[in-house]
Amino acid sequence: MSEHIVSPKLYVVIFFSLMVFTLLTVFAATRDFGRWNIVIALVIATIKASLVILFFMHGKYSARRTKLVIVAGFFWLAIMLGLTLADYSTRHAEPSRSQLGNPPSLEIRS
Amino acid sequence: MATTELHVPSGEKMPREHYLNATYGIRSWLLTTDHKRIAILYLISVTFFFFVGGLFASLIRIHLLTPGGYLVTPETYNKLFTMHGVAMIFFFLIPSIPAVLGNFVIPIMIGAKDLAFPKINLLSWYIYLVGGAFVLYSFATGGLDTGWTFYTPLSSIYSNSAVTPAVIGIFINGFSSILTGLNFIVTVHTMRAPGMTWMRLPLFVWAHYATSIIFVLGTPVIAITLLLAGLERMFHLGFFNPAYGGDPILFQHLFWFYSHPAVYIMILPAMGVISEIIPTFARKPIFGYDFIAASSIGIAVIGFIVWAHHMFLTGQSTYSAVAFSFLTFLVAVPSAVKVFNWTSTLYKGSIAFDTPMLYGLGFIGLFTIGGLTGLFLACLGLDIHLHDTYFVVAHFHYIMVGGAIMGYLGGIHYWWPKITGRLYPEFLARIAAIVLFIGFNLTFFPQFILGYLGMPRRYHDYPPEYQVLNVMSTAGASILALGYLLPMIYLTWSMRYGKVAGKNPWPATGLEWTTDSPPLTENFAETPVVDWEVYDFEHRPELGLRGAIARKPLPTHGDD
Amino acid sequence: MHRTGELFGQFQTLEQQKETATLGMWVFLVTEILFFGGMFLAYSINRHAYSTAFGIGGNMLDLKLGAANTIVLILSSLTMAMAVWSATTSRKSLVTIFLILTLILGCVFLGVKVVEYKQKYDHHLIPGNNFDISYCVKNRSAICGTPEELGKEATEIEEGLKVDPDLNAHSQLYFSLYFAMTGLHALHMIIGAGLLLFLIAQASKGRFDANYNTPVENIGLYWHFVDIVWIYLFPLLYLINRHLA
Amino acid sequence: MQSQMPLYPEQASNFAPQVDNLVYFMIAVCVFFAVVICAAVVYFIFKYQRKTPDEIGVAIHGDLRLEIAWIVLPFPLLLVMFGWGAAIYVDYRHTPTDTLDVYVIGKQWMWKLQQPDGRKEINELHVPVGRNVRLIMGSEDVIHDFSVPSFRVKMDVVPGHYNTMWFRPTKVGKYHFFCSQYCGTDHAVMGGWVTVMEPDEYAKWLSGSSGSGDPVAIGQKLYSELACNTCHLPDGKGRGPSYNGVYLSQVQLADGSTVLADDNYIRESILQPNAKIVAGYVPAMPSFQGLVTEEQIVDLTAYIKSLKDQPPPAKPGAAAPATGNK
Repeated sequence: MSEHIVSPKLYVVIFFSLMVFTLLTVFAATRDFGRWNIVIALVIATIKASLVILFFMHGKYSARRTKLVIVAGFFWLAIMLGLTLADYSTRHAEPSRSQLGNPPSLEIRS
Repeated sequence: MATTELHVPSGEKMPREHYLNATYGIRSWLLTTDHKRIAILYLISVTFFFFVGGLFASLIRIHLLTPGGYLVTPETYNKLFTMHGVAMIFFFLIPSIPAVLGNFVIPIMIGAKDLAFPKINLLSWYIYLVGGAFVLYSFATGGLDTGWTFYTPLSSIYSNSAVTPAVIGIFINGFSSILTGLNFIVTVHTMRAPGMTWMRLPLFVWAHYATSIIFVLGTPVIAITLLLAGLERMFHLGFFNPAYGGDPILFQHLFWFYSHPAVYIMILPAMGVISEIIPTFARKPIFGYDFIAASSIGIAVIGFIVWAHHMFLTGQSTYSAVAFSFLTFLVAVPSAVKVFNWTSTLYKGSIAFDTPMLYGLGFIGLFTIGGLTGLFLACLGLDIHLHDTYFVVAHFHYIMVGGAIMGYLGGIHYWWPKITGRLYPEFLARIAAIVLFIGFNLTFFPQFILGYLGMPRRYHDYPPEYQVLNVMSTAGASILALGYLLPMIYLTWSMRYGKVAGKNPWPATGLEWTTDSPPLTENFAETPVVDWEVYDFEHRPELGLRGAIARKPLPTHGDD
Repeated sequence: MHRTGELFGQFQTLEQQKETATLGMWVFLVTEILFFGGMFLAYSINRHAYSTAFGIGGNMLDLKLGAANTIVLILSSLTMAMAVWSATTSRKSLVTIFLILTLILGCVFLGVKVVEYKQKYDHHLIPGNNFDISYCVKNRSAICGTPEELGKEATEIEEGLKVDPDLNAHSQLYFSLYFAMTGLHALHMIIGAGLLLFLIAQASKGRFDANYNTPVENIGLYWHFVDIVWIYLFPLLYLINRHLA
Repeated sequence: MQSQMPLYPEQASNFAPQVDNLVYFMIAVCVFFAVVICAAVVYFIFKYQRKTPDEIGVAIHGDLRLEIAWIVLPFPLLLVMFGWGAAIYVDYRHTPTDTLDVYVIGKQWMWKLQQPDGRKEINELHVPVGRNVRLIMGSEDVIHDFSVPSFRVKMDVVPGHYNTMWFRPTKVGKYHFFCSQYCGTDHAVMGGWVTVMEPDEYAKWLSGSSGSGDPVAIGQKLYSELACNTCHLPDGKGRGPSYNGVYLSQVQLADGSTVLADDNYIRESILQPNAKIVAGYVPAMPSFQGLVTEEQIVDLTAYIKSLKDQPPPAKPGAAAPATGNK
């Protein structure tokens, strides 16, 4: 396995871009984009994380096998988040407590 | 039954030096980094937990003889089934085949001197012990009555039993699984001998590779889930607590994200064992090698996207339930592929009925029943009726006991000559295998009917109309218990008095059978080179079988 | 197993050994992704359900400290990357210096975290019997912030209660997640600091060079991973819906 | 119940025949596959038994056509199973609009139910035959599950939100219902009976007089029907004190005072259980105000009176477990 040596200059460039994205996300937080707030914050975080993985962690230069391992990790995370959120976001068919109201006097004292 | 005596030459002698006599003393065992010795340490510890869990199981079955349930109080009964589940699942079934048999044979099978990280392997065992100690502490100080599923808020708020140490114990034990899985994955990738290409890997190794994927990707989730439930209990934080607006169903999502794949952690290695046993005792290459290997990976991957089928009646969304039911039916496909291929392997074989083969054939039957009844539970309309009844209990015991434990015992018998260098008494061993098969079916088949009749699980007391079936089940359990004691006795006996086995008593084709029994600490005197295809008897004249022809030299470079 | 120089007995070559260690580390980091993933899931579901309470909870965190910590941690990632670079280019003394810098930055991060936790304790934001989301609004002491800030907080809570009468309960959910997530992250930092101490001791003996640097590289991977977790925690806990005030 | 061993429970709701038909289909398919596999295994192992110790089998490495066949061919069967099951489930999860709504509250370890007109029941459910019934279910503490095997229905009862289920009883009779989700100590006795009645009987029951009979016997029946027996164990080791020998005795209270256990005290203890707490116990009992009629209080009192001469337990309340009661 041939080792790839990244130059310190690139590291510094990456560091400063991370700083820029940090400021950007803090700035974005002071504005209201409605439902896009979460999306913007997460997209910026994902860009930052990708920079760290690709350059600081040498993901860009590592073997195909290592890349597969990294992708698998995030893929499985996506399975867990995605399928669970799919359940929660399609539950509207069930009546909620507010729709039904409390049963008149079934409260059990204790 | 045909007498096809093993053709072990009677003059076999134990090798002069092997891993068991390389060093002596308690330190040489407790500080060993030899995967074979660590496997023995695991063997002893999982056997201990098996008997702890088995003791609880016997008490449960005796208690259920009569509807009133007079043997123990409800609290005690609840503790018994919880502790039975925790001991058996987390401390026996999950580590059994991977940590004992996998640890012992995988490095030898791929021609390595050891696993990639021998010290981490030893560390896994110690982590397992520490986790086990916490759980035993919980059992001893008040027990545990939450069910092995630890559903919140019962476990996090309402239970009065020793939940905290149990949760800590299982959390710790999780890291043992993770490290074992990590070790296997890396070992299979980087430690294969020259010529041991991916397509020459024994199916046992493929099965463990798939299992390790689950170890690595699933176990951290159960760790964090139980940690959150523990924090909720210890520090009044709230994650699933309805009083704070939390959702107890979220716990179930997280729990089953691991615990459903965990079922495959138990069954995949057993399938791997069966895939070794059947070609050996049918003396022919396994039918559809690549399909069996791919189906292992397929089961591991699809197994991760079916978990919410445990939650069809919790108030899960209808859409989600339908999707998960469909995905669950998909898992049936790779499982069926395996069964069909094993069956086809028998066709035109040269079949012997040695003990491992009896377990192998028993496994096919029991796993078929277990797998097919899984379809009933995957089926949404039936699950409304069957969920949380004895049908479920019967189904998963067919998979975990009929499948995983049969596979484990089959594997123990199959590699016993390799592990100890000696043969066990064949006649007794066959009797034990048959007793187990009969006892098992008598114990668990009636439970399918009980479940369809509506008897809920985890009941210390039941309406009298269910008694007949419960009595049958208890009767079967007593036969089953006998079946488990027998191998304990004769295997222990054989370690000293058994006939010397020689390198390859069956004979079988794997790399592990080319080295001494028991092997050297380094496994091989010199690094082996693999120049034959997997499960190939035809081109292995060195096995001494009739009609074998010399093989053409094959390219030995790996394909990785 | 016998060990020949840096080569452990189970391996044939140093290259195989290094490849193995790196793969092992990455596989371990994947388990860590799933480990934190469980908490991220719990967070997502509950934020989805109680966005008002979570927004108000987020506003009670100190944005300045959070942002400062983000910068500190990213800087420590840079120094860690530089330590790895120094090792692979055999600049032995630089390795030690960069490792020490990384350790110092890590400790700064943890120190700031302690300050933040203390603040939460003073503001009665630790889940449990004493938890009261409007404690600071009710007791306007200097410890809680300027009157102006508290005024904003008061209107925010008032507005929040209109949408979500169970605000106090639901914000406990938020702070439970806050403490669990940042707490486990901090635990990883502490473990990382311990590993750094070990590396520094080795590096000061000049053990790491272009031939042998696997420990630096792997612990570096771990450190960067912990940084990535924070890169997600920061916006999720501190930033989202901050502007609602 | 039936004297011989039944193989399936009674079919007493609209879902029962649907579920049973599906199960017959599944059993047929599964038995077919199990028999084919087992027959093949048995045939092969006898046909191809090893003849000589050094014999080897015929090397057959596989057959792509076979593999594809057994992957593809069972697939339509799986789809039928899936679709059929999903159809029943979707029907079950979509409640019709014309239902009779019954509220169900699960509490460790009893069920409280309330008819649409406000009539309350404990561990009993009366429903008219032929009407669609919807159960709206919540939990006071942990997760429970309301399960009626003869109706082939069940649903978890989860704290924090309501789950609903529905069914249409089709046969008059009395059927078991169970708690099917493990919920702690007395999970197994947290059940009762669903009584399916002719509509006019149901109407009569709603306007209801409970018949006449021996008050002690009726009281004893109420003692178990209202689940008093889950806490007030005769040996005093439950969550509530024993009834044995309590009538007209001096009872030691938690605040140090004593009280004469007369009829009024018993009535008060049923309706306002937390007014006077017996020493050694925690206030855990729910009020039965509105759940029992005056007549039933009289019957219960008669039963407690009948236990006057039973020996009281030696150390009352020695082991009152402090359940995490909110």
